[in-house]
Amino acid sequence: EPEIVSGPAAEPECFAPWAAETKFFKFPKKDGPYRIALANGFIANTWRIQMIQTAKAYAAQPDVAAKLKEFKVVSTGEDVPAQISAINNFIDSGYDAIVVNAQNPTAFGPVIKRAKEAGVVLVAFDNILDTEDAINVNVDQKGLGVLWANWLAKHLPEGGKILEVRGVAGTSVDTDRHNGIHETFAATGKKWDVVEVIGKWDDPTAQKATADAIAVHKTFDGITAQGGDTGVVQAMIDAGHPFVPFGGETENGFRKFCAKHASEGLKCSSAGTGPAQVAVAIKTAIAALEGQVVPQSIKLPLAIVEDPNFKEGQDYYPDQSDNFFVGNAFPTCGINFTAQEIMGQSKENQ
Amino acid sequence: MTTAEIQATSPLFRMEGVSKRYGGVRALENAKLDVEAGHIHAILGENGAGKSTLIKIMAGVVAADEGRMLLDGHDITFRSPAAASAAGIACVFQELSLIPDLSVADNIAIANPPRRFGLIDRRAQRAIAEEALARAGAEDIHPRAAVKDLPLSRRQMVEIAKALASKPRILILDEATSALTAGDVAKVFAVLKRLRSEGLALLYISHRMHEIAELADTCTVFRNGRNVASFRAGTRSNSEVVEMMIGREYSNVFPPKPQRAAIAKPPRIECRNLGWGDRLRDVSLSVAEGEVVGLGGLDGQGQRDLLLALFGVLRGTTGSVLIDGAPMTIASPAAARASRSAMALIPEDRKTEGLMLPMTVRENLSFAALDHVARGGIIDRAAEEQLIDEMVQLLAIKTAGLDIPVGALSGGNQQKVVIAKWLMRKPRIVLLNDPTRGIDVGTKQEMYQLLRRLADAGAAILFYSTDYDELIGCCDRVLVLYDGRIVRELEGRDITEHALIASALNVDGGDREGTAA
Amino acid sequence: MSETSDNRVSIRARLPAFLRRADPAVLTAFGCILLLLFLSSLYSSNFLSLNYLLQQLKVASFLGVVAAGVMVVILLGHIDLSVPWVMTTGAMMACAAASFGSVGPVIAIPFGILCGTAFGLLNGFGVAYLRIPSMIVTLATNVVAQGLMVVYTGGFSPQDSAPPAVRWLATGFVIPGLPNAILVWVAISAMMVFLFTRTSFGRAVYGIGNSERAAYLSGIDTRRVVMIAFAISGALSAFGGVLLAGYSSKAAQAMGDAYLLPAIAAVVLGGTSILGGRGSYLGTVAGVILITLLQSILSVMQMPEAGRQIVYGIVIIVMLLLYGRAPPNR
Amino acid sequence: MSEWRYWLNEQRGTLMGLAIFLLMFAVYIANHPAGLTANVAQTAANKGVLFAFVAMAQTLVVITAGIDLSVGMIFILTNCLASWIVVGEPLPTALGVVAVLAAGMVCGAINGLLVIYGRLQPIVATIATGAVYFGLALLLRPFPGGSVNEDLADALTGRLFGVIPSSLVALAAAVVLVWLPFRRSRLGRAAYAAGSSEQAAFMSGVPIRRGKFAAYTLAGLLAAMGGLFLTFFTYTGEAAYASGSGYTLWSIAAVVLGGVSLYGGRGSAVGAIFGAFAARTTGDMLFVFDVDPLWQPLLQGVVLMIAVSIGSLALLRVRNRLDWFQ
Ligand SMILES: Nc1ncnc2c1ncn2[C@@H]1O[C@H](COP(=O)(O)OP(=O)(O)OP(=O)(O)O)[C@@H](O)[C@H]1O
Ligand SMILES: Nc1ncnc2c1ncn2[C@@H]1O[C@H](COP(=O)(O)OP(=O)(O)OP(=O)(O)O)[C@@H](O)[C@H]1O
Ligand SMILES: [Mg+2]
Ligand SMILES: [Mg+2]
Repeated sequence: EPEIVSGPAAEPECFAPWAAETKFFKFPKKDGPYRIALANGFIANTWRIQMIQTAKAYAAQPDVAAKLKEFKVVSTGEDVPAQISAINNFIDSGYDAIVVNAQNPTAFGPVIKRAKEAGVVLVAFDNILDTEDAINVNVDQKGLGVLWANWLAKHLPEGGKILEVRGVAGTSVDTDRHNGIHETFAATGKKWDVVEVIGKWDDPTAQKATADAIAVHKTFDGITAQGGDTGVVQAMIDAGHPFVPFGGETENGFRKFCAKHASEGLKCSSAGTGPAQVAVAIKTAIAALEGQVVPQSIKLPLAIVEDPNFKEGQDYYPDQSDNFFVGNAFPTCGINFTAQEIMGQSKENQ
Repeated sequence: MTTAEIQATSPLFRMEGVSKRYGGVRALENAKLDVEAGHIHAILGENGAGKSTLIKIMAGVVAADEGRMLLDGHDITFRSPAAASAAGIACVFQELSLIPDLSVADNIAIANPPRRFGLIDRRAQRAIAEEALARAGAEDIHPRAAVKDLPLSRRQMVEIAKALASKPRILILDEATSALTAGDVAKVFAVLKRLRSEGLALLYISHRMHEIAELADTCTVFRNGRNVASFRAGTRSNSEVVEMMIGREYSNVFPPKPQRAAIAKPPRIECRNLGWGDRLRDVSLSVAEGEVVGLGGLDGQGQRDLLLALFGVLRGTTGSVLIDGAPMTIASPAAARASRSAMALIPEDRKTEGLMLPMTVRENLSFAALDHVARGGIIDRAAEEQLIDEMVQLLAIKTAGLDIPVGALSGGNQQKVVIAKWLMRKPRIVLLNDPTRGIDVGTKQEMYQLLRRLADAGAAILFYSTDYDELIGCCDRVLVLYDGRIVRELEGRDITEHALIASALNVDGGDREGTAA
Repeated sequence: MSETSDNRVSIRARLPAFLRRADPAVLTAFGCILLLLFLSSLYSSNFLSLNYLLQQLKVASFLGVVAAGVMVVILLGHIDLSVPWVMTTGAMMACAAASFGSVGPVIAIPFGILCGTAFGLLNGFGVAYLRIPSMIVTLATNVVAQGLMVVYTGGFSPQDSAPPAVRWLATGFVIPGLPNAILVWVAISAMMVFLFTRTSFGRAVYGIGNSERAAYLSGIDTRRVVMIAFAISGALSAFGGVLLAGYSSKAAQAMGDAYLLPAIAAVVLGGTSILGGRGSYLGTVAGVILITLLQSILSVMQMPEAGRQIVYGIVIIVMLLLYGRAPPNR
Repeated sequence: MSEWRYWLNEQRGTLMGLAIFLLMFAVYIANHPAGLTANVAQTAANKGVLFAFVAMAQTLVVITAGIDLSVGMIFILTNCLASWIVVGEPLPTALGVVAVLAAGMVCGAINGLLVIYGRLQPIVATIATGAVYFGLALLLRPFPGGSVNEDLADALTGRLFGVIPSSLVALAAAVVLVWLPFRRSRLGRAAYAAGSSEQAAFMSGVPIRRGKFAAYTLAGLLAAMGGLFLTFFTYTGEAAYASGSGYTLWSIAAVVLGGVSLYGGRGSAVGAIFGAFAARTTGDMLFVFDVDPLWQPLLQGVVLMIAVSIGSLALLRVRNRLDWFQ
């Protein structure tokens, strides 16, 4: 359906192509207002809840709302077939665009085919789709691993003993980040002794695993964790482990710790992509429907904050929840949600 | 009879030196048994004598520790009930072996269902079932009915039909008639006699002496797991046999009844126009303190429902219940138990309704009386211990200890535990739902005396039994039920077997109450 | 058809009295704990350090508190699948209550437990009064609790950092060197032992587990007992969640997910029959320690997740084959 | 009672499941923006069929008064396996399918052996084997990927004659080829008997062990069919723990909705299929009703709660309180 054109995209700073060879799409222009659906999978964690709140907030912004006839969100849980079916249903019900946070990158082949046939714009974000036929709003997961490993290598020029707290086994995000870390370490040519434990992106689990690892291995020279980082730091504090360089995610609680203990040696690199990326995905979908040129694969900037740049009220929020994901600004796209906007969004409903 | 005579010289089936121990309990010790074709062989013995164990070994349900079995003179061992069944041994077990969720037909053909193309042929199965039911004289049972929907007596008939359906050479009945009514018993007896004449070997276990007298050719008595004697039927008197069973003298089964003329005591429990769907209609009765009132009639005429209704188990009853003259609504056994007169119900099936088999004797005994020995929900162990000791003494419960599972006791002693657990509460209204089923004569005798002692101590007793002798021997009055209605009240000398049977069948004066109600 | 074989009897006869009385399952479970520690010490002697062991006990106490509740329900012959989100609810509600003005910190813990109790009562009502199989009511309750927590987190700008009292309860020290969480677990264990062995309620639980019909006909209000048992399970799940929140200094979505199957496995490894009516509390303690140690050791040994799952499964099977078998049929 | 009343009595659970499903599906379709088009039917069928296989598998075990908490993991394991071997030319594909089904049967058989010969309680035994099966799945697929013969996949998830979802046909084939013969066989009867009363079945000389073993093994087979379908539906394999345990737990809900007694001895896999479709429809309701996304999980919980409570209406008819206790 879409025409393959050459770049650049309509808003080149926001819709940055993933790589030099990335194709650009130009969909036939449709008249608004549009019906857009968000097919989410799992919902019961803070990231996803925040993402949905952001999506609603974005869709409610006056200039966006003017372009939308309907914005519908369905969360289908962990089950991939249920999510596929939801997308099928959206296609059959005549939605113009479907935004999806895919439970599994490789499972959507048939549905992508159907969307294409039906002329529905499919935009994937966060957990993207393994395809050239849908638009991906991409986070460089492997690049994140590379970034963390580089951060540690910078602070430990001679190598050292590293604790790596991994995510949920069997997922591509975990694998990509893990590979990024290890390839980068290997490239330094130094001696790295990496102890891997599984934290499942969950604070208590990560904390327990870290505490056990510290009890048995005594000390580490550096730590990298891809989720549950607040728990990891908590375990260090509980065990009296000296603060060491840390490459981790963007939880508010983690950044609070980073800011507080930086002087004691907790030198952090906190990077990731906040749930606000859903807004970029919606923006992309609208742009595509309006017939603008968009890249098939969009590279999202990482929200990176590194020691010593943690700023209160901007990079972290002392009185917000630890579980809150910071890094919700995509200035190039004109998207900047503050914590209050997202979490306090329905405060007036109380 | 010629075949039977020829085979009499070398028995069809023989057991020698068979022993079986359960932990420390010797269930069987060096037992022997000869089973002959064309004979009905009765096995007698008090509760726990090892009768059921013996036949379970024969049927391949339990493996013997030692000893041998011979079929047609050849050594044989059964690895499973299926093997025994294949060898032509069919058994009606004391604990019914029907599968509740399957239909009657499925159950009857369970061991070896007819098959077509490898799958069960339900048409053929149904034919088999209908034939077997007819043979057992239970045509009234629909082969498609689910077993769990049938009353106990019907289930026992199905069980018998199931045993017949396998066309056995040896048929074993372990207290197969204990839940049957007189009418069914007569039908079953006719069948058994016919089978005998067809050359089958039958083993018959029962605690009812008159049944044995009517049926048996040979009798073997067991006591404490050993054979005591084998003799031709009719060569010993009843009391001789009973003495062999219990190992002591036996007399005065029933305690004397008090003179009733003087009784003008107020009713302790009274019900007026009690109704429950079409199962109980307009039942009015009263039981005074010191009185033992029997419930008679064919099985399944509402006697059980009446007891359950009084005990607060049934929903949607109509009419009123008065206790000590005051109207009461009893909505649960807990309420019945807690009422001023401390009602107690000795349930029908001790295994599922009376006891928690894996729990210890101690825990079972005090289970219903915990509120008596607990303060604020916390058990006073000393008080508990004292109550338990009292009861064990009072009822002479035979047990290897208080901390063994109650399931390891013999049937009669289990029943004593059920009764003891209620006596602990010192009930003044006692409802008994056929409590002597499958209990040996010795224990029964103790039980009758106990009932009378309770009554003398001021309790009101309502006693349902399927055994007419008991009603005659124990009760001051008997109310006969038919189709959920009290059709006759017998008192004193009027309580005779003839009167009981006649009114049970509702042949005389059954319409006295009128049918227009 | 229970059958005690002769040689087992004679072996037991030779044991000292207190061991003879103990449940063989419990003894085996404790034996397995020692074996596990021995094997792990071959990998690193740090596994035997007091520090490591205390930490395991601390972490085990969260599971221990949850498993105590699950055990009550399992003894009834039921099961509680609502553990994960009732735990989460307890934790989140305790943290939420903490920010509720000046009374907040005082009512935080009771309020969390209260919310768990409410879900427990819902379960109990479904099981006891509506007579829905527990497996399914508690499953539905779990989904409902999850739904409520999602709504709460999304809609009410959640306060989810653990207040100091909760922190202290889980990680503070009344006795120097001994984390409070362990003391809490010991206290709850003492209460459970008392409940099971010395109260009418405990007897009723065992009785219902063996035969609810017989218990009912014995004049026990079995429905109330079942309902209370589920309420206890809900309360203890929530309390476990509160402790876990204290440990990780905050409450979070899905924090209870990792506790359901281990709690059931711990109870069963401790010799409690999943069919109800049989089991001793000490066994559950053994099971909890065993599971916690096993998980921790596999984690520290850096077994990949696949291997961990396989070893974990096989160890449970082997242990059950050692002592968790039903008696033979004949 | 006349014959059909007995028939009705026997089929009550199944009919109840059918009724619940029809009711929910009717509400769903009535509110669906597209109505009941071939596409919508196909989508609903594909999604339901996967789960129906798992629910059928659970039924077989539940009938024996057991429970299989590893079905979801067998489902995931066979999915991962299929994403390796159900590829290529027709012959290798066919061999792959056979191997996947065989693998499922082996998993089921292991459960059976542990429960029957190991005499372990099914709940815990299958919790443990579920962990093992998931570990194996992770070994096969450390991260999502793989492929499947797409012609076969499209054929089985597409439509016959343009209208009939072929997945439904496959499901019907499984019923006819696996379930009905099992139910009518001596072993199937033994499985029912053992579930209803193991003691009585033993004393009646029923081949309990073989019956139960067959039930567990066939449960593995059906779960593997589900796993195959998952592969056909998604073209890939993924060792997803959460989805494995989700299928396991929801399969229990499905069998209950389908009128299968968790106490064993009663119920039919056909009922469980309806139960599975009904359970799936609870999720679809969220699609057709305009519910705030954050309220969706709660709504689903409430719908499930109501659905499982429907059965307790029968309590109102109970006149003898002893009937409460089964
Ligand atoms: N499964 C068992 N476990 C332990 N002990 C048992 C078991 N079965 C029977 N016994 C014991 O074996 C002895 C013989 O029991 P059995 O059932 O054979 O007696 P019975 O003669 O049939 O008695 P009843 O007339 O009461 O049925 C009893 O003491 C009983 O307690
Ligand atoms: N569960 C059952 N128990 C007892 N009898 C049954 C049962 N089911 C069916 N029957 C009876 O067995 C006979 C065969 O019924 P069944 O339903 O098996 O027929 P069928 O061989 O499947 O043929 P069809 O289904 O074509 O009628 C009928 O007379 C029926 O009433
Ligand atoms: Mg007997
Ligand atoms: Mg038919």
